[in-house]
Amino acid sequence: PTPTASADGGKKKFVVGYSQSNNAEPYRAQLNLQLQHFLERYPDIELLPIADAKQSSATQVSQVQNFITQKVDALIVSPTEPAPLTAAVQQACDAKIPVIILDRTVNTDCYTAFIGGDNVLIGRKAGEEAVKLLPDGGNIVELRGILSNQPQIDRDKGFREAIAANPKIKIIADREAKWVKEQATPIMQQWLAQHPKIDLVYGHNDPMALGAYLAAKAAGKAEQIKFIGIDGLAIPDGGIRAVQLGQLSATFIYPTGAQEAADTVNKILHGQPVDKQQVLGTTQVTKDNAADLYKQFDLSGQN
Amino acid sequence: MTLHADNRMRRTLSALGAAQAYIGLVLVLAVGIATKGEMFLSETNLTNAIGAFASRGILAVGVTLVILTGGIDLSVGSLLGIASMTAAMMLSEHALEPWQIVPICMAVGAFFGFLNGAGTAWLRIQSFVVTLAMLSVVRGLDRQVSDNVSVGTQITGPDGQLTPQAEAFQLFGTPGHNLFGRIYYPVLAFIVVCVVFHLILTKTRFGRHVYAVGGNPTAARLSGVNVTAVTIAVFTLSGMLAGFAGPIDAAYSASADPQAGQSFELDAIAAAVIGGASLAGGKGTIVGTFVGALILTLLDNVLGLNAVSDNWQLVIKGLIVVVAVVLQRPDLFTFFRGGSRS
Amino acid sequence: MTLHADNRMRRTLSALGAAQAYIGLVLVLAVGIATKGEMFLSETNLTNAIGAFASRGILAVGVTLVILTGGIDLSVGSLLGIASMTAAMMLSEHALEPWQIVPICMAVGAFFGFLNGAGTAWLRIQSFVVTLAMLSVVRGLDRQVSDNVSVGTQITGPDGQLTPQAEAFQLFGTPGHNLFGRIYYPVLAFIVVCVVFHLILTKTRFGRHVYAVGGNPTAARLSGVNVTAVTIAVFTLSGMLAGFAGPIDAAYSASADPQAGQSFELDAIAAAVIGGASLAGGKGTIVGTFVGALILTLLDNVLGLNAVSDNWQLVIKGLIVVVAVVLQRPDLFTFFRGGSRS
Amino acid sequence: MTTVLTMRAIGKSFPGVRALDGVSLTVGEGEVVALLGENGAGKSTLMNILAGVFKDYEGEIEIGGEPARIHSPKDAGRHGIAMIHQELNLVPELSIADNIFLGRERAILDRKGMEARTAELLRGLGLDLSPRTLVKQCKIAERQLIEVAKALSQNVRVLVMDEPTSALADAEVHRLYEVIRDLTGRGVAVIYISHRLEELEEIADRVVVLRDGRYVGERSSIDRDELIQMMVGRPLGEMFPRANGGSDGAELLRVEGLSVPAEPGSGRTALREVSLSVRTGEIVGVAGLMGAGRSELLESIFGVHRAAAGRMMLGGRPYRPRSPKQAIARGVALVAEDRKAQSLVLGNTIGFNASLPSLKRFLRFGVVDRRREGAAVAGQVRELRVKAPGTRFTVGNLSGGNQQKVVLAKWLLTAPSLILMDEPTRGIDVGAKAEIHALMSELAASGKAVLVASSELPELLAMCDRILVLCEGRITAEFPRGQATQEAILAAAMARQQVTTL
Ligand SMILES: Nc1ncnc2c1ncn2[C@@H]1O[C@H](COP(=O)(O)OP(=O)(O)OP(=O)(O)O)[C@@H](O)[C@H]1O
Ligand SMILES: Nc1ncnc2c1ncn2[C@@H]1O[C@H](COP(=O)(O)OP(=O)(O)OP(=O)(O)O)[C@@H](O)[C@H]1O
Ligand SMILES: [Mg+2]
Ligand SMILES: [Mg+2]
Repeated sequence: PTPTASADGGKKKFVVGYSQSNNAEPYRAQLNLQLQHFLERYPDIELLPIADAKQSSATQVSQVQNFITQKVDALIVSPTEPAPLTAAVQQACDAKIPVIILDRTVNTDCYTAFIGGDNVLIGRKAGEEAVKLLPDGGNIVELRGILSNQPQIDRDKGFREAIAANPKIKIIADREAKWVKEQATPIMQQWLAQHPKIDLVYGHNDPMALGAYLAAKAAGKAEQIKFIGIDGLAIPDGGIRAVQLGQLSATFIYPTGAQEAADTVNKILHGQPVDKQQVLGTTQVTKDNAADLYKQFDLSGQN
Repeated sequence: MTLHADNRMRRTLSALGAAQAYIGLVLVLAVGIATKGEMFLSETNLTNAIGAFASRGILAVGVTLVILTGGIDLSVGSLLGIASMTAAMMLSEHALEPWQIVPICMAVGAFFGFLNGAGTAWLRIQSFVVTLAMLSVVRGLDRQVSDNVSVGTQITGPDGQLTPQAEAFQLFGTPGHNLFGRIYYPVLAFIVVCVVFHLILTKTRFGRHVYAVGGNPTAARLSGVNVTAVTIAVFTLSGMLAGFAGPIDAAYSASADPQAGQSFELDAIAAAVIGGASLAGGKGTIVGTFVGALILTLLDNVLGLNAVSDNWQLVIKGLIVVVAVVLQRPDLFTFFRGGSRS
Repeated sequence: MTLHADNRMRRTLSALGAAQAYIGLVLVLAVGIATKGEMFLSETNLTNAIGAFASRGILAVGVTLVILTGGIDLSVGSLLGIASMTAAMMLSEHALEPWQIVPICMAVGAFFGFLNGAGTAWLRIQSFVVTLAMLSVVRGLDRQVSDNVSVGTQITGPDGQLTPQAEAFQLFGTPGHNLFGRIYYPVLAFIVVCVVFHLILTKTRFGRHVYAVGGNPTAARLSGVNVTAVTIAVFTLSGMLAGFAGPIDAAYSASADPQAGQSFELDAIAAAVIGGASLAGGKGTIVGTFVGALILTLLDNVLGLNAVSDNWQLVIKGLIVVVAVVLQRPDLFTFFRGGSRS
Repeated sequence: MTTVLTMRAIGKSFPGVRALDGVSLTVGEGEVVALLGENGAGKSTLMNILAGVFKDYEGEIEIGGEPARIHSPKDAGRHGIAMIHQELNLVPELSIADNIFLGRERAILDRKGMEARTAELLRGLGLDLSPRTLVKQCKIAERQLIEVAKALSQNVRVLVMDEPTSALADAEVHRLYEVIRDLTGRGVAVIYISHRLEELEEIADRVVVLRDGRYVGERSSIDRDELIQMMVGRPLGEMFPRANGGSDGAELLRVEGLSVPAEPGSGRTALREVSLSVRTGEIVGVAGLMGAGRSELLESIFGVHRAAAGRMMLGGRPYRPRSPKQAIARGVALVAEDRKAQSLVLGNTIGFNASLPSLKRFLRFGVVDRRREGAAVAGQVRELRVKAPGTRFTVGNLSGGNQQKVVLAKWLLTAPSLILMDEPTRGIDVGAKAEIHALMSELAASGKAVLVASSELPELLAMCDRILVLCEGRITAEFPRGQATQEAILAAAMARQQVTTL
């Protein structure tokens, strides 16, 4: 493709549209921030203001359609759910707009690149860490994300696979806390009242793990219990800091893929080949590497 | 001033008043045209914009009926959800034809709607409570039957191609699939629903009774209107329409998510209320609701096309809704002449 | 029957009727005790359960005021959100003392609440629309100021210890932090708010005016009630209470999330309505709202303690709410004796 | 004469109230039977049973000799019973035509037919309104006539009219008589409830008297004193007890050149350069036809409407009320025309309503002193003889007349110096009416000023020291006591001015 005229006139720029499923999740806010940051390296690419679908697939479909209408040069979509976005992505593809799918898949092959983490893998890593933390076995409680969300399903699946390694490890309770810290706290309070022995809390994201931590700390049991989260955001209120502070035993960085996305967009726009499937690994955050990782991913000073 | 002239003026004023009901919409359209011109006005864009809202628009029609009787229906989002799940399951597990799926979904919606009506009319619980409870109950059932897993509608046969049923089902609203290659079904369905219920409300006995029950239930009862039956009927119809919107939503998303329709009720009620329906009952029209729905969806569209940042979108959307409602007040002129307050 | 006996019977009946308002609560308590006994009744459990709902309970009190005047306030969740964000930012960026933070948050809430009231009373837009718009506007502002990132309240100084302000801030509701080692602030705050507003509604002229405005605004105005002022006041108070609840919510999760408070308005309205408030205005009490809030939160607690699956929780919760409301009807006996319908 | 309707041993109880006990009633073809009784005697309840308002009651009903089971308004309609209810029952947001045919429409509306028939009915009642006019735009009197039209539109055998004239002035009342005579001529039985005895003389063939929910007796010849004795169970003194008029008190209220614009669509009359004065100790009446602007005048003095021009003085000081609140603070009270819509919070108690404007009096440290409040309310309620089980009784369940007394109690508790009364005796029984008249006299005697608008000319003539006549928002005449006659007042009330402006 050739660059179209940009709003500030003069130099030609590529216009990129980006639809994010929900800006208000810290992880996604971080992804947005990073993407903006990494795209700044390419002066001939202009990122339109990020469209926030606010968790609504219908909104996101029309956002994608809007971008098609505006004839953007490339499209980045971070889908709310796989299926609903499929048709819209197909439409973009039919309109010959290259599409990069971030984080969650769609049910069509008609996209240019997928960049995302592997939630089953991350779940498995978390499970392995749990096995390591509980060598003599023990009782685990699991705080789930919204039950129908694919990451929830995958993070649960990988985790259960991994802890099967030690039959003395049992998940004694699990409930949906909808990814929300505030919902995790009372659930954990109830578990503490019901189960005299809880050895480890597995939260599908850091906020839920931290919500449980608050409850355990209040009950004076934070020391006996290990907490594992996922996401590892480099924000003051995020998981990396929580590991540093010893609140979480470990968290796993759910890669935003922002840097990869920026590079991929650039390559696509300049006609260079890209990998269609870019599955990203994860990094375990421990007390030892937390400070470094925080520095590495902290963007607060850069925007 | 002669009586004649007075009459003429009054008629002009009232025509103006009627046109004024659309000022909010005109405003949004004007901004859209001014900022994005052809792109905004293109058939594709408008179809996309209205299509995205169509299922909520259909809910809004049902909710309008309920609001007209002085009730409220918070369960429509959940009912849409379970209907969309029903549709997806009928398609994937029983390979039913689309024309078989729609009546089943409508029956499912109508059933729960009937329960809403029964709770309101027979148990005489405030409809807010009944339908809030129904919102929760139906969502729970929806999640239970689906096992918390979303069910896709793009069912492929052994040959790797979509089954004929799944192929046909796409016409219910999967973006890019049009009837006769041109007509986008959700938009058509929304418009047809509006027309049908507009006619029901304005031309039939039932319509008059709906207004009467909302405007003055005692008077309605004393005039021989079966208030209980009307109440149950509007909730059932609202549920039925939510059931009708279910397959559209499923086709639009090419899947039924156990969370589908969540908080749609707020959009639906907002469309009705922006269109002039009074939550006190007895006041409102389908035309108004249609206009309200258009305002909401086109506003989203215009802000999106203009790439307004989403945080500011929330702010601007809220402000414009208020402005639109103020401009649409029938008594705008007298109001700003500083008329007395009652 | 002699007049005497009749009187006595009537008194008994009315006492029974008053107790009956709590049947829903008694039911939930009974199930809790029957299934979980001591564990359910333990001070810790009850404190935890009520503490988790306290901020929504406080919203419910404000919403009750608004509902009593015949309005509705959908913005309280967003107002709580921005107040909690304000609290967290005041703490993290300006290191203000808790006792400075609370009035600031209340002022922020009251400001937006005032705008709600002004829109309702001066522009005479339905409060549903005004507050729905405010819900959107304030959420947008909240997200904008926070840059969509949650802000923690556990601020550490250079020594790695919590700052004195952050330490003190925890007393607002971080689990495990009690006043005088015993009293959990959110529960205390909720109860105090209930008592204060119960007294305001029952003992003061303003309280009477609130009921009058909701019961018949025209009659209220002709009786010398400043309907506009009362309307603005209730919305302002509701906003102020949401502002008051903000720091509690922030302390509870030790952080302010840009999404905090989302859909709390539904819980708050539900508490009021389950407690007997009528959305038509003029009917409802703070005691009722308190009972409604307890029903909601203890129900959650009982279901959770009994490890009911998440999906069935939704179903059962909906059903029990309906049952509770039916049992609490003041005219339950006459109703089931097949009394007249009005 | 064949009997059309028989009601036998009818009884009805409400929680705490035995409203009817063993009442029987028969009505013949083409007969007009009047029901008479004090407020709360059970007249409306009896008729509501006939109209199917209540599901349960004791006793039997026969129509045309056949037993009839009437448990819903539909049942009543099937038996050819139509009722004009005491409290107007129209749907404000619907048009006149829609209201008239409500409950009896065809499945698919026949708009044309409905509107044509409505226009015909309205014309028959002398109403110059389009059938498409929304009821909310109509005035009270118009609404009352619309109710009549609605009843007439049905194929009735028995027509019940519960105080159909309470908001009507003489001219309309006479039109209604014509309609009734026309109906009875065609064999329709009419049951007519009114507190205006002179109406009964004119229209009723027979009067049935109820007292405390029981049948007391009936008379075919109408002898007022006897009827009153039957109603109240004791002889009543003079009907209009105001001895001699005239007051030489100081001028309390002075209105000069008051003009108040009408809002389009509100159905209100504009006031044009109204001037008047009221002295302490004086009762001044305001007469006029329907829509003359009487209510508008009283409401404007009470600060409900904003004046465009003019000056007012109250107690020698300038008076520019911008709200009822300010008017009340200056010692003005308004007993409004429509008690249900304008005066009472129907869902609340007598006590709540009665003390609402005077709460300030009962404040102690910012808190309402319930004891003092309760005592004051109870005292006032007792003085006005409100028939209710207690002050915590819900106002909406009181009979109409007793509701009106609660309104009066409420204003008396504010200890006003100027009392504006808009149709103060509307729907009030003779006994209570006499009490209210006595009260007015007493108020005047105690140095208060009273400005009263009424559609009952005899009332004005007997009670007032002076009578002002309004026509189309202007004062067209003023008569001192003694010089006023019905004829003179009517002439002034119809003195339409040629519209020259604009
Ligand atoms: N719904 C109700 N609930 C309780 N009491 C009622 C109800 N309706 C009427 N009553 C009571 O029944 C009695 C008879 O009332 P009704 O309205 O029949 O009197 P009425 O003769 O029509 O009086 P009025 O001349 O004032 O209209 C009154 O004491 C009244 O308070
Ligand atoms: N907001 C309103 N909407 C509709 N009608 C109103 C409104 N306010 C007042 N009215 C009507 O306007 C009338 C005011 O009466 P107006 O002063 O014009 O005549 P009036 O001389 O008092 O006549 P009458 O009392 O016999 O009806 C009232 O009857 C009332 O029903
Ligand atoms: Mg009566
Ligand atoms: Mg009047």
